[in-house]
Amino acid sequence: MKTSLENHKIPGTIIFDGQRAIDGYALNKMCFSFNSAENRAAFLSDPDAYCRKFNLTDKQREAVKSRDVLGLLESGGHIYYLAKWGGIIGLGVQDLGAQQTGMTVEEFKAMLARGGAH
Amino acid sequence: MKTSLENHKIPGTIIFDGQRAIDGYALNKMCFSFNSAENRAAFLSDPDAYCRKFNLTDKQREAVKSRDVLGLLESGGHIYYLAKWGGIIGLGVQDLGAQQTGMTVEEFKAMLARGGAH
Amino acid sequence: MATIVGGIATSHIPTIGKAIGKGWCNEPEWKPFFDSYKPVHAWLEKVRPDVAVVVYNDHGLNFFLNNMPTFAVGAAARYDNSDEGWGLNVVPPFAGYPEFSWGLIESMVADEFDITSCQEMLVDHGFTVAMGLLWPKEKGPCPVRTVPISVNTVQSPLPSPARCYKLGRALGKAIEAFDEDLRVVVVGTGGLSHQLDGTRAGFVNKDFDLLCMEKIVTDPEALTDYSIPDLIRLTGAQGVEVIQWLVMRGALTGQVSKVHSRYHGVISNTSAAVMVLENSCADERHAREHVLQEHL
Amino acid sequence: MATIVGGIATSHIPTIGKAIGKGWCNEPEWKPFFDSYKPVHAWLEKVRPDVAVVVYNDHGLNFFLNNMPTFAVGAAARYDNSDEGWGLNVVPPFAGYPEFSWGLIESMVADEFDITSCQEMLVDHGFTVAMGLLWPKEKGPCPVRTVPISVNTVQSPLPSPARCYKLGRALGKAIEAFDEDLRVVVVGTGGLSHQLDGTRAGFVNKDFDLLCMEKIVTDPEALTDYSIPDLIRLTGAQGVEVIQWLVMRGALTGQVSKVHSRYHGVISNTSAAVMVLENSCADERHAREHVLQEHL
Ligand SMILES: [Fe+3]
Ligand SMILES: [Fe+3]
Repeated sequence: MKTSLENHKIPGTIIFDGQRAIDGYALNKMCFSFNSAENRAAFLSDPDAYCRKFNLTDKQREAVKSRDVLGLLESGGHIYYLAKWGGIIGLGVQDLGAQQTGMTVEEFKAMLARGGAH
Repeated sequence: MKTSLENHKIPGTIIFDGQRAIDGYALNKMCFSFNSAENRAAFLSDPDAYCRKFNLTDKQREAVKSRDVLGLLESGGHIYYLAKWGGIIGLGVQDLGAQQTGMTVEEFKAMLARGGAH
Repeated sequence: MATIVGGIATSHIPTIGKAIGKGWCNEPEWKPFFDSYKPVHAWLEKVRPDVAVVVYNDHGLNFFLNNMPTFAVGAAARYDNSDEGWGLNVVPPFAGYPEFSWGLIESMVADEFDITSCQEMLVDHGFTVAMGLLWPKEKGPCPVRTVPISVNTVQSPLPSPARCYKLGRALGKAIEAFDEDLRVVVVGTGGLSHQLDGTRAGFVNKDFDLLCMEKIVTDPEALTDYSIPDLIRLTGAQGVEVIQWLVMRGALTGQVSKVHSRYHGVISNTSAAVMVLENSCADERHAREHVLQEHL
Repeated sequence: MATIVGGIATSHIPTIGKAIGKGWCNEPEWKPFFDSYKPVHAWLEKVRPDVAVVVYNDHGLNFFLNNMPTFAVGAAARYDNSDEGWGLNVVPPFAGYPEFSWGLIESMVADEFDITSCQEMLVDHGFTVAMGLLWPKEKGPCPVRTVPISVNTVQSPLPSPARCYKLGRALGKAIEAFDEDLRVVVVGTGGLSHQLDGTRAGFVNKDFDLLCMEKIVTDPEALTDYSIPDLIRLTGAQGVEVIQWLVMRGALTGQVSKVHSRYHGVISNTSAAVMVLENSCADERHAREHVLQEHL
C-alpha cells in the first residue's frame, strides 16, 4: 500500500497511517481497554497473559515486556493509546519522551525547560 | 426546535429527526440491546422490569405493554430498532404494518400483493 | 491501477436472506426471483472482479445512535455478520482488504469527505443478503474481498442524494487511483420503494421505482435533484435506501451500458429489483467530470 | 437568532487538569499561567454566553478505531467525563443542549459535512481541561450549556486544515441560523506545538506557534495552505491539534478583534497558549463569505 503520507515521511515521528493501524489494531485495542481500572489490574497481575488475550504478536509482547516505546510505535501502537499503558507501569509522557530520545528523564525535562527540541 | 424536516412534514410517516431522537433515546437503546439473545430472554421474562431498567417513560412503557407501534414511533422509537422488539414478541414487519394501517394482517398482505399502498 | 468493471444495484430484503438460508431458490414462489440473478452471475463470471465495494445501510446491528456516522468505510481484514435480533440466520464472515480500504479512505478524505473509518465492523442483512444473491454459496467460496461502506439512513439528517452521488464520484476516483492491478465491482444495495413505519406503511411506488431504474443508467444527475423529503414522499420512508444506488452509480463513468435489469414487484413489503451496469473506460469519467461539476 | 459573541483558543494539557484538580492555581509555579486566564474570565463575564461549542479532539476515551469519525458532534443532554487510564481526576458532568446540537447538525449536513452524531459521548481532557480553565469551579456552577465537537487527530488521514476551516464556516452559519435568542462562544482547544512520539519527542516550535497566533487573528486563510504533513513537520505530530483552532476561527466572522492573547512557553511537553477573539457582526461574515469561497 502506498499512502499519501508515506510520500511525506517526516523524520523523528511515526505517522499512524493505515498500515500502522492494521499492524497495531490488537495492541491499541488492548491499550484502549485500560480506560477501565479493572482491566488495568488484570494487566498488572499477569501482563503477558493479558497481551495474549488480545492476540498481540510476539514482537509486540516482547516490546511490552521490555517497555520499548519505539518498538511499540513501529509495530502499530498509537501514542494516545500507549500513554494509557505507560500510565499503568508508571511512565508519564516525559518518561516516554526521555526513552525515545535516549535521554535521562532529567535531561529530557531540562531540554523542555529550555524550550524543547527543534 | 425547528428542524428542516419539520418544514417538510410527510403524511403517513414519522421522520426520525433530532427531537424524536431525543425523546426516544432510551427506548431505542433498549431495542438495540435485543441484538443479544440473552437480553431478549431478559425482556421476555419481565418486560416491564426490563423497560424500567432502560428508564423508559411511562408512556413508552405503556405503549410497549399494549404493543402500540404508532405510539412507540410517536414517542421516539425508530422502526429499525422497534423491529427488533417486534421480533421478540412475534410481530414481523407485516404485522407491524397491519397494525399501523388498521388492517388485518391478511388484508395488509393482500394489499401488498396488489402492489402496495399508494 | 485498479479498474472498475461495473456496478450492481440490488435489493437486500431480509425475506430474501431467509429464502437463501432455507435453500428455497427452486421453490415455485421464489424461482423467478432467483433466476433473475443468473445473468448477474454470468456477468460476474465474465468480468471476474477481485474486490467488491458494497455500499449499504446498517439497520441497527453495528451502529447505534451514540456514534452514528454519515458515511462509514470498513477497514478490517474480516467482516462478521451477527444476530440482528429477529431470527435471520447468521452467515459466515466475509474477507476484507484493509490496504485497499485505507487507499479509498485516504483519497476520499483528501477530497473532503468526512469518513468514519471502521477497523472492526459487523455487517447486517443490508450487506449479507446482497452478497448471498451475487455470490451464492452453492457456487463455491466467495471469490471477492470486500469493502463495506455504510450510509446513514437511520438518523435524520441523512446525506442528500447529491452528496451521495458526489461520494460515489470520489469513490470511483479513489478506486482508480489505487496502485494495484485489481478488478473492482461496486455494489449498491437497498430499496426500492417501501415504508415500514406510520399510517402509510406498505407504501409502494412502482412508477417511481421504474423511473429510478431508468435514470440511474442514463441520467443519474436527475436523481440528485431530489431532496431527502422528496424521496421519502416518493419512495417511502425506507425507500430512501436508493441513495446507496446513487453512490454506486457515482463511482462509475458518465456512460455505462445496462447489462441486465429486472423489476420484480413487491417482496415482503418492498419493491425488489436488480441491475447490472458495465463501466466505460476511465477516460470517459475524466471527460465527464467537468460537466458533472457544473451540474451539482 | 443566535449570536456568536466570539471565540477562545486554549491549550488542554493534562498537567493543567492535574493542577486544577489539586487547587494549585496560586502556587508560584502555576500562578502566572492561571492569572493569564483572568482577562478571559472578565471577557466571559462581559459577553455572558449561554452556550459553548467546544471543538476538541478525543485522545482515546470515547472513540476507538472500530468507529473513528472525522467530525463528531455531541447531541446529548449531559456529557460525562470518565477515567482516561493514567490518573487524571474525573470531573462532574457538563450540561448539553441537544435541540441546539441538532440544529447545528442539520445545517452542517445540509452544507455537505458528513457529521457523526453522538447522543451519548464521554468527554476527555481535551474538553474538560479547557472548560475548567474558562469556567473554574471556584466561580460557581458552570453557566453555559455545551456542544462538544471532536475532530479526528488520531487516525491518519486527518481532515486538512482547509477542511477544518470550512467546517468552522459551516458551524458559524449553523449557529447564526438557529432560531433562538442565544449568545454562543466557540472554543477551540489543543496545541500548540508538541510531539509525544518518536525520536523527535519533545519537539517545540515557538516561532511557528507565534505565527499561528498571529495568523489566526488576521489571516486564518494563510493557515489553510498547510497540509497535515506540513503541520506535523512544523508543529509536531500532536501539534496538529491546532486544526481545532481553525474550526473555531472559521466560525467567526472575517474580521475579529483580539481581546487577549498569551503565549506561555512549554508546560509539560507542550507550548501553552490562550487567546480571546471578539466576533464582528454577522453581516461582516456574509460579505466575506464570497471572498473566502474564492480562496479555498
Ligand atoms: Fe433495508
Ligand atoms: Fe491533546
